[in-house]
Amino acid sequence: MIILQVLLNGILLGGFYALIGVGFSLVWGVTNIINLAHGAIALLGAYITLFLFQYYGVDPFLSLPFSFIPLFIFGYILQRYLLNLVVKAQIFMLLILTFGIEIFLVNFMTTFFSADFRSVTPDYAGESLIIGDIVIPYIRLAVFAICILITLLLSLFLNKTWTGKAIKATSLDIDAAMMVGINPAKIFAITFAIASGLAGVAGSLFSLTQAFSPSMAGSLTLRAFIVSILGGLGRVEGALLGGIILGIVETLSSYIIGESYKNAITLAIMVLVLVIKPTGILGKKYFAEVKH
Amino acid sequence: MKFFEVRNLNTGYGDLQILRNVSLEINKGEIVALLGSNGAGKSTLMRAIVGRLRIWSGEIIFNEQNITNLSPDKIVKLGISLCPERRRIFSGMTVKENLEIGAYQRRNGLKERMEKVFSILPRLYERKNHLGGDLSGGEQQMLAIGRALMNEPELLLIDEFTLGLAPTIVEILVDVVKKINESGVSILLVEQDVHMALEISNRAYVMEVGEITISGNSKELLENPQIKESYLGM
Amino acid sequence: MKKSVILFFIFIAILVILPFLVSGYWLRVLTQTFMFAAIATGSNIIIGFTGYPAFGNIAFFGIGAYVTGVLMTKYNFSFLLTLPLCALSGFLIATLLGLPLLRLKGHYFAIATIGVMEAIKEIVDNMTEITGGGMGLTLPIMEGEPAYIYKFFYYAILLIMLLTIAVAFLIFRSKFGYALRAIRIDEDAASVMGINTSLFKTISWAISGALVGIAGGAYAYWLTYIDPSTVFETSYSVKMFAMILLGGGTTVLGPMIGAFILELVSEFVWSKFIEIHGMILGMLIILIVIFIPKGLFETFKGGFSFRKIIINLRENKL
Amino acid sequence: MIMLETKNLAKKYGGLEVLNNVNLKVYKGEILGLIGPNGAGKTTLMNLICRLTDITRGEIYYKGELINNKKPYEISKMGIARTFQVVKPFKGLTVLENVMVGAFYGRKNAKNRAEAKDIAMDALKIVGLLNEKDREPSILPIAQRKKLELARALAMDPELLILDEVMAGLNPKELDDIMKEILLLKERGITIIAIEHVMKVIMGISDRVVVLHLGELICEGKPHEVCNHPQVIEAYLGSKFAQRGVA
Amino acid sequence: ADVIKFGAAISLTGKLAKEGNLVKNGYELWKETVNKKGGIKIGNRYYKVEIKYYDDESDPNRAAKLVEKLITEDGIKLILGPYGSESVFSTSAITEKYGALMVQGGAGADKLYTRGFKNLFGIYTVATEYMDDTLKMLRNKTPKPNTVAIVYSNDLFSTQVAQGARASAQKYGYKVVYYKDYPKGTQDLSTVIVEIKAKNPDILIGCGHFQDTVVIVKQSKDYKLNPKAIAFSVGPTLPDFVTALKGDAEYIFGSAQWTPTLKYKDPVFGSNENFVKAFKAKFGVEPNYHAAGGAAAAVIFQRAIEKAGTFTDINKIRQALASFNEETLFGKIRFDATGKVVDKGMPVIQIQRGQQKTVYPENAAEAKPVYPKPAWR
Ligand SMILES: Nc1ncnc2c1ncn2[C@@H]1O[C@H](COP(=O)(O)OP(=O)(O)OP(=O)(O)O)[C@@H](O)[C@H]1O
Ligand SMILES: Nc1ncnc2c1ncn2[C@@H]1O[C@H](COP(=O)(O)OP(=O)(O)OP(=O)(O)O)[C@@H](O)[C@H]1O
Ligand SMILES: CC(C)C[C@H](N)C(=O)O
Ligand SMILES: [Mg+2]
Ligand SMILES: [Mg+2]
Repeated sequence: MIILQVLLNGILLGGFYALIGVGFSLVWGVTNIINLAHGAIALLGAYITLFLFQYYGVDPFLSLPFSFIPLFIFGYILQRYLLNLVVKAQIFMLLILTFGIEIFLVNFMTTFFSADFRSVTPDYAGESLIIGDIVIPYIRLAVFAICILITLLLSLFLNKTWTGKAIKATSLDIDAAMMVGINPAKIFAITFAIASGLAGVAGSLFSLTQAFSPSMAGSLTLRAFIVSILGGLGRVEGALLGGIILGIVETLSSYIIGESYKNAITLAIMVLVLVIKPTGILGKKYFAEVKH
Repeated sequence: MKFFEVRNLNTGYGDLQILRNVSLEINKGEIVALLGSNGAGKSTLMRAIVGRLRIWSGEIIFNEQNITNLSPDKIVKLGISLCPERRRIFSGMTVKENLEIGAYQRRNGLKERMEKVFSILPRLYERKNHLGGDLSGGEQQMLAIGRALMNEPELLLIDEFTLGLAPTIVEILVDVVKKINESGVSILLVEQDVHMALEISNRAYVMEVGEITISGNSKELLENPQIKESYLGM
Repeated sequence: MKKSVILFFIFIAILVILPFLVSGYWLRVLTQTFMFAAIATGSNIIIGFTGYPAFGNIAFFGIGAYVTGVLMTKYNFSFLLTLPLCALSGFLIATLLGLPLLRLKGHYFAIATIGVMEAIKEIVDNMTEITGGGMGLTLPIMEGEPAYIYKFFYYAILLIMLLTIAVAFLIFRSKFGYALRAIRIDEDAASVMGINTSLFKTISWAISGALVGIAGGAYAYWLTYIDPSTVFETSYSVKMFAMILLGGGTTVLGPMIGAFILELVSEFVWSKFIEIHGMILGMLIILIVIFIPKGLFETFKGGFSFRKIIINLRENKL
Repeated sequence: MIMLETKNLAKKYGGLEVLNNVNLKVYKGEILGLIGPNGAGKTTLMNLICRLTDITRGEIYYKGELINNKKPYEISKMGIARTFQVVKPFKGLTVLENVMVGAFYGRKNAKNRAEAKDIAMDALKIVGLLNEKDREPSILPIAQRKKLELARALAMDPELLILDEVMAGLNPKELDDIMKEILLLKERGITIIAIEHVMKVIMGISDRVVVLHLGELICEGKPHEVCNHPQVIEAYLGSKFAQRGVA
Repeated sequence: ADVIKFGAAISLTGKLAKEGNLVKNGYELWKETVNKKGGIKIGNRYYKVEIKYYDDESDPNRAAKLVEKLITEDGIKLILGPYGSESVFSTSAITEKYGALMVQGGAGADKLYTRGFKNLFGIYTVATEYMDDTLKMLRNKTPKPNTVAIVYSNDLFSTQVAQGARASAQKYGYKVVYYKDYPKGTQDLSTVIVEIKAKNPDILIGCGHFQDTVVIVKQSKDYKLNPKAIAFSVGPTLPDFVTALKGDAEYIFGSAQWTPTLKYKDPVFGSNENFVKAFKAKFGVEPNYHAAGGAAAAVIFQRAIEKAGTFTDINKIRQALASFNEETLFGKIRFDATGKVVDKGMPVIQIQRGQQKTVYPENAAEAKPVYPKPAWR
């Protein structure tokens, strides 16, 4: 019975991981930027939710648009006017650059929101659906549902809209994209904006289930990282799968081998997937092949 | 009034100047060939025309509009398309998706245009659900041309479209280019097969180390002794 | 080349006499700088020369630290005796890891090394019996006057840095170095030219691991207290990478120069702006990447000029 | 004497059969022209010989020795050198240094920089790139980059040289020059496999031509025999070409 | 002017910034109070206090470097401790080597005092004694608790707290049914909670850091883990605990080095009560034990200097500290030969109606402990 509960926990957790990972993966696949500031951006979303909840009593779920929109704009500006200036430099320069942004954002948050751990606890927190011995907290269920929904919407957006197709084309070949009249600078910015907006939403949801502080940015980024690798870069469905796998691996390894080996096992599995199938489980031919 | 004109163009990469005072014009409905040995700067000129390279000085006029240093997407929108060297198709997208995205700046009438492209290039229709990257070299070149046509360009720039292709395929592609031209599209053609280029074009320019040195009627150039010696190897 | 070699030796000469002129604190700052220079230069053999971005190379630093720590506390080894063993364990572990991991490229390799680093950290964390786990390990404190101890570590770590640079230099100039650079640029082409790519990659990582391991060993004895989260520190990885990029990874001295600039600048920044130094450091990194993305060495090898900055800026823009 | 021989060689990518029972013979001292439509498997065949890709089935012998299980670097030490259809210069190294890598690690196995440099200079002289020796290869135009590929291969002191479309993109005049150089190499005793779509070149230099179509050898013989072979005209040359005659 | 300079390398940013800043506030309030009174009195002269701070970024290595800077560059030999056992560990090695002196109110690991150092004095009750009073208090309650689950973060301090808790539990006759660690900084503990739930313990003890405690409480509620008492080593004593958890924080026990309600006299502030008032006036919030620890460490340092009659002769000050025996806001402070405080005890607090109430020891208690804890709604 415990094992069932543990598996379920893993899947629910996985929904959140998928949401934090999907934007990261998208940015990586399309712009070839590993955005180390992703976690920090997610935390900005968490602070927005906290702020609205504390001062205006806005329900955390209702605050999602309020964290999406400003961070979407923030992401757009960041890519358009900063990252685009250097996208053609060596890939690792970009890595360092996003790390610089992370340091900046984390310290910014520490200065303005303090290093305190915060958490958003609405009245209905802690209510659970109980089926026999199995407990399903409503909040986690809702978070999971929202994560799945958003991921699916994103998938639709990428496959059905002109902008979505342009994003796909740009991720395959920037030069060729320019030849057909796509402005990659704009596409990059939109991609980054979407990713940031979704990170913000993920952060908002995060604030409901966990305590957060600026210092947690790194570990969120690491999760996003693993999700992208597992699922395959730039692949929305991949992120969903990767997230759920990560969730299950974490809870299951914690149960079977012990909490203290959880990270080691998760990372070992990530390395294994890398070695066996570097494009990730759902990686598609020609996408996100190592670009230099 | 000129359909397309390049005036005293200077440009290059970083500090390095490649093109010097290049001037050239294309009239509506013409095929113009651009010849020159390797590294003369032909591809560079094409890149400059479509806005991929900053122009240092000089200007480019298209349909009475100054398009100097416009961004590539605006130039594509105005109706200039480029089939770049080495094809550059989207390997991870199907043939159909490749064509669709070719219409990014001309979304109306996409269906009809795709029909038209398929009728010019029937081979693409047969492979419409295959990934671009899985096509053979010749098919990829057809796809590159087809994709450019989806933008309904008035001026089509084609860079070395026969490179590394089997003679049968070259033959087919030459016919395709002629057909496209007959449908009203003006073409600027860069080609190493000087014979073929001069045969299908109306006029031609010869570029040497970044400068235009010879220009004139293609048929006449075929007989030009200088051309014969240095480009036709006779 | 000639000129930079002469400059380098003058620079080293200054470093050698410095301990007689400056205080303990600056000695410590410099010692730490040497340590980073050694890590960056050693890591650069795999990262810059061979083109395999071993982001998690700090793993070998941690391994070295724990080798020294465990041997000194549990087996009463003398410090100097542990250093060759640090090198050896770095070398062996890199060799073992190299077989599966060096098949990956680019980002993927970088991530795999991060994964490996975290996993090793966790293992050390859980081997409480031997390593003290999360409670860390306290090494014996060196006998003697503080002044003596600090000079000892200053010179010891300076020597380690010089050793690392010497090894990097010899590799760079050798036939082997050409092979590594060929591998960096195109592995298929390298292999048909007769280069045994998998062997050479592995050797280069192993050497890199050995050198970084020595630095780790010295660090452990120097700080006397190590625990998994301080020696397997991701931010050290990032710092190391920033140093390599700042100075230029395709050169021998670039990483060292990067280390000196970054450490000394952040020292300045830290002491001047206590509250907001983090934000300033972030800004600084951003500015470096925007304006000198190719690294100082590469960008300004013909002398400083604004034109080059502007050209770079144009080139890297989308 | 047979230099290289493949027996029933086959290659599959996933489900796609790219090469099927290829039995190729290369004789010492000859120039063998290899032609065939795009995607016929020419480059793949060369990749197999250099052992860059796995063999699905069949054997490859070099000078009588089975080389199926050799690594690319071992192959090159045995005296096989090649150029790449998509050029692969070592960016960041100068032209000279590029060629030195070949001298260091090919069959020549130069022991030190001085020796490697001498070998490299010779190779550069042969292909006519001496003037560019200190330039960075990525700013060279394609033709010169192809020459660089050639120089690098030569510096390895090959017995068998594989040229994968080194002449694509050259104009007729340039073609004449490089053809002469290749004939000179043959005189030095190097066996050559040349892949080319420019028929003028194939006709001009080959002692023998083989035609690969859909992964199978469909024809082999003297250049003019091959050119008039109906299957080759049908699959590769096209009717117009046949009418126009061999240039 | 006549001044005595103290130095402190403390976490103003990074993962320990929160606690670091609280300790710094304690130092600041002490400095202000002393200076208002004229300063530290040596002989007949008054010396103003100055404190030089550096930010160690929560990195023990940086902290060591900065303490070295304080000693060699700034010429300061009176070092106020940093926050956190790791940093105290690394910095005290430096002070020891240079013969400088450190009094610290920010670290509780036992291991600090096993190195034979002469120049380190710590006022925190050590980790292994952390949960002792809590378990002692609970042992006679009805319904009698029999089983204990202990879960701890894998770091120096928390591991030692857990070890101590296990020993205390055995000492008081409980059965330890669960004893496991988790990696520092874990964000999801659902599996751990589910496992503990299967053991159905009477008491749940969590030894970790603030964010872990929040996660444990939230997930206990999510998964309906209902022990009769929940106690944490660190967490409930921070004001944020209630802000973050709201109603869910109710009835959770915490161990405190100090609480605002303790009734001690103090040589600088007059009394504990006055300290609390002054702190509120200056910083607008109620002080917790981190801040009090900072202030108390400084007070003790000051008293030792005054008793030694010198601020330059480190030896004399050390002797004054070794024989220290005085009541301060932190309690009656005496050090043993290793420099750690002895017999200080560990007040227990419980969250009641959103307030931290001291419930143990009885003489300082403001309220009775609520036991058993009502089940989650
Ligand atoms: N990105 C670049 N940076 C610097 N120089 C370049 C770059 N691209 C091309 N060049 C140089 O510009 C010159 C002209 O190149 P271009 O590609 O325009 O020649 P081309 O006439 O198209 O030749 P080909 O027939 O080989 O395609 C060459 O000398 C080349 O080395
Ligand atoms: N790595 C690969 N994965 C899958 N298919 C491949 C791969 N490499 C080549 N192919 C396929 O194998 C076939 C043969 O390709 P190859 O490159 O050998 O042709 P080629 O004869 O050299 O053609 P060209 O004259 O255009 O160079 C093609 O259909 C190609 O798409
Ligand atoms: C909570 C504090 C009393 C203990 C501190 N975390 C330490 O490391 O010692
Ligand atoms: Mg060109
Ligand atoms: Mg080929």
